Amino acid sequence: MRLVTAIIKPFKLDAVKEALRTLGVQGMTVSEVQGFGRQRGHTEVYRGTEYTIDFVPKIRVEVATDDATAGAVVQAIADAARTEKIGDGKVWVVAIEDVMRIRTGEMGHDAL
Amino acid sequence: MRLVTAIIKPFKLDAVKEALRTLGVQGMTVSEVQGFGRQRGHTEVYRGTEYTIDFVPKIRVEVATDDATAGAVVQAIADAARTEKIGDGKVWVVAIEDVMRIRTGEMGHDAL
Amino acid sequence: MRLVTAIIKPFKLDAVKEALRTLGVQGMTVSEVQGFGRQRGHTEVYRGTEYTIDFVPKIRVEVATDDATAGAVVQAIADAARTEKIGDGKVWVVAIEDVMRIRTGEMGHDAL
Amino acid sequence: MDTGNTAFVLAAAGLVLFMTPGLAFFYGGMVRSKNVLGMLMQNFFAMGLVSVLWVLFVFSLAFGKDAGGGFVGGLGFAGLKGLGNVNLALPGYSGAAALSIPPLAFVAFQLMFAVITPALITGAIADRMRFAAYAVFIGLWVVLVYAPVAHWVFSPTGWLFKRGALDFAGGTVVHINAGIAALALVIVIGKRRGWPSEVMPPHSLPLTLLGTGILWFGWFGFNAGSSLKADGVAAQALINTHMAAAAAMLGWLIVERVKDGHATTLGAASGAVAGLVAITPCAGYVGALPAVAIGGVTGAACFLAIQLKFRFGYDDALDVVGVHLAGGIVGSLLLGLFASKAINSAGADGLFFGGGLDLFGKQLLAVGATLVWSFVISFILAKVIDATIGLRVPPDDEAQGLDLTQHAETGYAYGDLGMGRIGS
Amino acid sequence: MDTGNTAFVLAAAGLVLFMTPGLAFFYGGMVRSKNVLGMLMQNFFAMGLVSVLWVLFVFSLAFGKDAGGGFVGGLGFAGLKGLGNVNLALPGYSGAAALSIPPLAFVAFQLMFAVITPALITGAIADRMRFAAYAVFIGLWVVLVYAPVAHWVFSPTGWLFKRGALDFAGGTVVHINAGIAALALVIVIGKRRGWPSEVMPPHSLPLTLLGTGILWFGWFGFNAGSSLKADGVAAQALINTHMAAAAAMLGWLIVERVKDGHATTLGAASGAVAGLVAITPCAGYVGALPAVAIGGVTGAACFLAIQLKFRFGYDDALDVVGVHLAGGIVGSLLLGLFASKAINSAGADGLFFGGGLDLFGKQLLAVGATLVWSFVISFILAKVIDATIGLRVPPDDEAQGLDLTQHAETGYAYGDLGMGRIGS
Amino acid sequence: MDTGNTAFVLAAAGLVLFMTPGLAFFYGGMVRSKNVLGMLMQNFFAMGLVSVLWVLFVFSLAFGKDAGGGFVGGLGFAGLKGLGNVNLALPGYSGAAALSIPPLAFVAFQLMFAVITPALITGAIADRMRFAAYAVFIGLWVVLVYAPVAHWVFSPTGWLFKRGALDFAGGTVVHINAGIAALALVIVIGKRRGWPSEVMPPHSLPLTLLGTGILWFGWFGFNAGSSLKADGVAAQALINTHMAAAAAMLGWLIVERVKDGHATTLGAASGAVAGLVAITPCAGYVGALPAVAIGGVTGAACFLAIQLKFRFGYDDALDVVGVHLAGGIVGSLLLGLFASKAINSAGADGLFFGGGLDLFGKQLLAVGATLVWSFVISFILAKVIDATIGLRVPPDDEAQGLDLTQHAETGYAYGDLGMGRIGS
Ligand SMILES: Nc1ncnc2c1ncn2[C@@H]1O[C@H](COP(=O)(O)OP(=O)(O)O)[C@@H](O)[C@H]1O
Ligand SMILES: Nc1ncnc2c1ncn2[C@@H]1O[C@H](COP(=O)(O)OP(=O)(O)O)[C@@H](O)[C@H]1O
Ligand SMILES: Nc1ncnc2c1ncn2[C@@H]1O[C@H](COP(=O)(O)OP(=O)(O)O)[C@@H](O)[C@H]1O
Repeated sequence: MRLVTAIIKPFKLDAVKEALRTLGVQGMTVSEVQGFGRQRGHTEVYRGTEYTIDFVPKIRVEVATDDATAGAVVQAIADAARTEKIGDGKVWVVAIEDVMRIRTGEMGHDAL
Repeated sequence: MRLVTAIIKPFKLDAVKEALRTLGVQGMTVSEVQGFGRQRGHTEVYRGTEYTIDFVPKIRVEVATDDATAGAVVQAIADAARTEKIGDGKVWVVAIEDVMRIRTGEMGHDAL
Repeated sequence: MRLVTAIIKPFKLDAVKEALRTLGVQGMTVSEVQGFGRQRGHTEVYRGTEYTIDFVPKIRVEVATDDATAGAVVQAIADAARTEKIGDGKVWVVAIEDVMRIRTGEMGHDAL
Repeated sequence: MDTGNTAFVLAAAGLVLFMTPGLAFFYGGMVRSKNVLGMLMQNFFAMGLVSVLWVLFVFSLAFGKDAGGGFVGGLGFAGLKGLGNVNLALPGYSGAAALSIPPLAFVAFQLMFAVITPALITGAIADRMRFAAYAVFIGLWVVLVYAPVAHWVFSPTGWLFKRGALDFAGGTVVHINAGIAALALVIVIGKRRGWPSEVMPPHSLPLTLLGTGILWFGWFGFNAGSSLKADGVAAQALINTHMAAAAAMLGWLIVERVKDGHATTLGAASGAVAGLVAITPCAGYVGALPAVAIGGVTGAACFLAIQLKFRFGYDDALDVVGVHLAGGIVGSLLLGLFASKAINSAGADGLFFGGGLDLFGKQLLAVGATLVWSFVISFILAKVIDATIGLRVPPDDEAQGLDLTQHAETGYAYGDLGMGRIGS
Repeated sequence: MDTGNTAFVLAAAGLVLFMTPGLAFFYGGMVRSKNVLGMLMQNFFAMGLVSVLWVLFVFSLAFGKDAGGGFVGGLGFAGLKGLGNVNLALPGYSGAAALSIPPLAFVAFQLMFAVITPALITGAIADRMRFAAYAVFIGLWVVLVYAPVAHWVFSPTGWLFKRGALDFAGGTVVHINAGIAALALVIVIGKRRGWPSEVMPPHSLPLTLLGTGILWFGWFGFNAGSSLKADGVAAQALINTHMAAAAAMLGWLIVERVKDGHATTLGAASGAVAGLVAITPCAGYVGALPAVAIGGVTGAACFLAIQLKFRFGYDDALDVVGVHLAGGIVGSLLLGLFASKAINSAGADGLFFGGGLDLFGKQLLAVGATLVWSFVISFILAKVIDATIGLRVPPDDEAQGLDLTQHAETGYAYGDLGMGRIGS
Repeated sequence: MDTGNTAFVLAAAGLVLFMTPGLAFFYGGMVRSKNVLGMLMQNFFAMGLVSVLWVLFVFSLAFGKDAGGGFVGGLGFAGLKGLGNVNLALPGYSGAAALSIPPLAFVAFQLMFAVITPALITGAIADRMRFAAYAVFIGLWVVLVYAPVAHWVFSPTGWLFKRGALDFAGGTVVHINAGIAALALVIVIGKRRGWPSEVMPPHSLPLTLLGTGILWFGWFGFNAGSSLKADGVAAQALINTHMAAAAAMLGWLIVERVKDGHATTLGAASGAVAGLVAITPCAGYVGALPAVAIGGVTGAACFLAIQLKFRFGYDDALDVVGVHLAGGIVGSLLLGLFASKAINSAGADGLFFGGGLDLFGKQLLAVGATLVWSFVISFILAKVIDATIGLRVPPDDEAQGLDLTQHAETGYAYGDLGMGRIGS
């Protein structure tokens, strides 16, 4: 099994979600993160003092999936999240030894 | 070493924490996430416009552990988090090459 | 490729970020988490009722990196985050099969 | 008509109106964020429903021509009939008690009291009551409980007023009345799931402190305005109100610091409100130093009173019983000791000012009568509504929170997760 | 000079001033958190810019000696010249209408109306207007639109006033005026990116309810203060204001509950404000039961009116058109039915009180004149500013939010991520 | 007794009371979220402690029969003895200056000034002061600093008053007094850890803007109420107060925009408050256009003044020195130029109105005397408390925040992490 993790731009979440849905992915977990990278942050000014914020709000999307579909998942996410502007983010894949669905105790493929 | 990651229902966090404690787990890291899956979200209405929210608040629990105890950790989390209602969540296990305790620089088992 | 994940004290984030920068790391992803471990939490009192909070605010730092630099990244983070007080946190390393830069579709090293 | 008094009472009416949102924030900050809208809604809704009922006929029940026995007013003023005439004298408000303001100013001022009194109850039943059941309950409650008790005590033709029981601005009518009704309601509706073992911390103490500030500010209108004149009594009432709040804050914080080791902001807020409650019946009848004493005693007493719910196992979520019932009783009875005709000739002398126990006895009677009537009717109302509509939300709804389940809204959306879709 | 009336009007001026921050929070809570400061800033800035213009010459345009035809005042009072003299009689305020307050009290009271009127527009153009363009727009708007319309309707020397059109506190001058200007502006500036397909939920309904509470409270000063005396009319206006808000809240919630299945807190807030809008022109001219009727009708009507933007595709972001324009028209016209000289001899009798359609016709004229003038000038202003400075922020700035791009600030920083560095 | 004036002063007292919560939110929004309760608590606590001390004996020190030399009042009014008598004339308030309100109304109004003045200091020592040390400091400070200075300047029997120094509502007594005390305290307590290198952004600008709105609203009571009559001077003071705030907002924003490229909401709020500070001593003595000038100058001046702390390295966390001290001095001295007897016959003519430098000299004296006395005593107090109780929290507590370490509470709990257990 594989765990696909993607860091995307927040406003792309819906597009990514729909892309995964159409791919038949049944579930995913998302969270708010802050990214540092090529994309510049922004500056703020409070009473004359300038602050530079290097981090940019991003969304992390995690999808546990079969080895077989992992590649398709990566591709679907990337295609949906791409704006071709700096800061589109990353996708990486990690091997997972096993998954369990807590409710039923099912393991592996059936747990997804 | 193994990294056990669980996505659970928020109100189950205390039960899971206690279960892990009794198992002798010394530490864990938790965070707020949003889950998409079989469990339906909810709808909101603002001035006559209906919004559907597909995501459900969940908690991610991460435990770095020895290979030996990994199975027990998965089981303990699953048992504590189970309500047998849709949305109980997932647990997955990933191999980690090494862990360091920042304070001491200890590696591997001693770092936990 | 490797994914280095570190759990650090929030006020150490800037130091860690700078350390990674000097190491030539081009990007990272951070998020707010809550940690449970040897470091004690705190208690709160509301209208005479005492609550104990076992969790401590932490920051998770994630860096995808080459196998070659992974060790240096771990060391740099640990050195920058160390206060030698309980609660400094952990760093762990996981193998990642591949990384993609969403914007360009580049894979592996070029994606970082 | 006196323009100064009219300006004063109209401004006071505005201040008392502002107290209900203040109460909403005071309570709203104390609940968990999934229930904040449920709490705010219950309070704002009272401003809607109770106001309409008031002009339709509840004012008339409270201040209309006595229907007999000083128990309730007649329906002569239903729809505020005839009250537009600025020279009309309201029943009992004649001679020395004659009003120098337009009757509608009095109607508006009293209306705001009728709005906030049932709203006080919301703190006790937080996080678990069905909105529909709440709406029905307060609608019936203002008619069957608030109106008669207001008539007994506030109307010069009421039986307790005639007996000489004193209540300057609503210790019995407002605070004891709402506090004991809250107790009846929590007994019937039962505990929040997980109480008392589960942690239910306030989600926003700044919101609670905002409410406290608004309440303190508005209470000047509540108490000083009850003089119905911009005179020395009003000035005395205003400074007493402030001093009782201040002293009660200190009293609460001291006990808290001694017992728990910390002086908390929630304690400061709670103490101040307790002092405001206790001084309400006394405001225009006592001096400034007695006001400090009443406040100090109440602050400490209420801190102890809120612990009773654990002893007796009733889930008075935000301590309406501990603060409003306990504080209202303390204030109404201490008035029997501290009242002085030197401060207000229309008042009486309490035990410490040569009046013996006479006034104290009358105060006891007023407190007792209010407790019995309000508890019994409120309990019956709660039982009837529970048996019909049902008082309580289903367990799953309670777990998910009132905001989503009762109002299909969420209180806050700070994050970046734009997670919704239009349409269902 | 009457001290009671002076105290009343000065207090009312304070209450109306407080409404603009209230409006800022009412609107601010409804936008997404990335735009909250942009919204608050637009409102607070109106308190700065409009006030300065007012004393410099706008007051004079509105209430100065008529420059001819009852269309606009002259510049005699520029810089408030001579208004320090407490015995000065303002043009038209003589005889029965003579003021018993210092002219500066009147200037201050009216100033607050001039501040909040353009501020009302901010709700419609939320999330996309350049701050500089906004500043220029409202500056010109108070001069070219607000001042003349205020002169027509409020000044006893204005042509609509002379014709007998009634507007107690600003149904035409404030609400229709701002509402139709908002429509003109949204037509020119266009829709928010993503509207209506993208979800844009309120980021903090407690903030919106705070604004609602402040508005309700302040509106007592707005309407009752417009009597300029602490008298029976003021008392009537105050209770009417409250009753319309209460009834409109209920009206909105009932329709909402029937249509969508839930009574929402945003609905309660929106309904209350709609009622306050509708009663504004009527406050001192109708009785309490008509006020309830006006409120109830408006609450339901505005709930339906806000759906029109989807039909016609204009992005009135926070429903300024649906609430202020619609509510203002409903109120101004219903006054033609419900007005009664029995309530206020300075008023008139509407259709239901034996006055026939005469008043209704005058109300129609006032509404129509305001609609035309305000729409045309506002539309031209918007076009000119768009062609010069540019009304709208660039798409990327709109995506990032007004807080960062217009003001280099973020509204909230709750987290532990101390992510900044000093210096750039 | 005049009911209009009494209604006015009582309402003003309420408005000034409301300013302290307003100040709490203004400051509270600017600190990091881990310190928000610490800030709110310090301000609310002043409402408790200072009020009790005031009635016990501090009012008497400030306004009691002069104990000699116009330096301080005697203890004759301790416990407000005899002040219940509405016909009592307070020392010096006779003849033209005779009060037409109950003495207790005056006591209550002045009480609110005594509460907010030490509260102003909290902004400077934000995030690092022990709560116990704070409590002791302000308790002693109102006795040793506030009471005498109030006597000098406000009491007609005070030495500076007798010399003809003017301070309509507290430029010296309130703002310079608190501002210079804040400077003394920050010098003794030292910088926040990490200042100025570490980023410490405001955690909630909407909260700060809420405070700003409340302060602006309340300041009408502060300044107009200081006329103690609902008359033309009160009207002038009210409009001046508003104009100075408005103009200072614009002044600050313009300089900010030029220097930093953005007009910020925090700048709008800061500028408005600076203008309110500067107009405080002038409110009833100058015309509306001078008020605009005073505001505009102050807005720009204070923006520059807040940069001084970086030059000189004192950590005036939220710019109490830059806004209240600087603004207070600017206003008190500009009064020497802009005062005009044509506006207020009880005042004087400044340089620009034919009065020469006479008044300016008196203003300089009042400013100087206040600066010296307040700085010296405050500095000694701070040193003594530091040597005994200790002014400052331990470094770890400062890192964790005042909310948890001083009050065992957290400001906000929005998340889903129900992470606590009952009991320790
Ligand atoms: N080496 C890395 N490890 C983890 N996350 C990274 C890494 N590099 C970039 N990211 C994440 O990807 C986001 C986008 O990267 P960035 O360099 O800004 O643009 P791009 O992806 O277009 O090259 C960053 O904000 C960060 O969250
Ligand atoms: N394929 C997946 N990858 C990552 N997280 C998942 C996946 N499927 C489900 N989840 C997480 O598990 C949660 C519960 O899953 P759901 O399908 O709703 O119920 P159940 O676990 O009972 O089947 C989801 O909310 C989501 O957070
Ligand atoms: N086994 C574990 N798995 C995951 N996270 C852990 C584990 N142990 C500790 N942590 C994280 O590391 C943080 C610090 O650990 P703690 O035991 O408190 O101190 P130290 O790292 O100095 O031993 C914890 O707050 C938690 O977030």
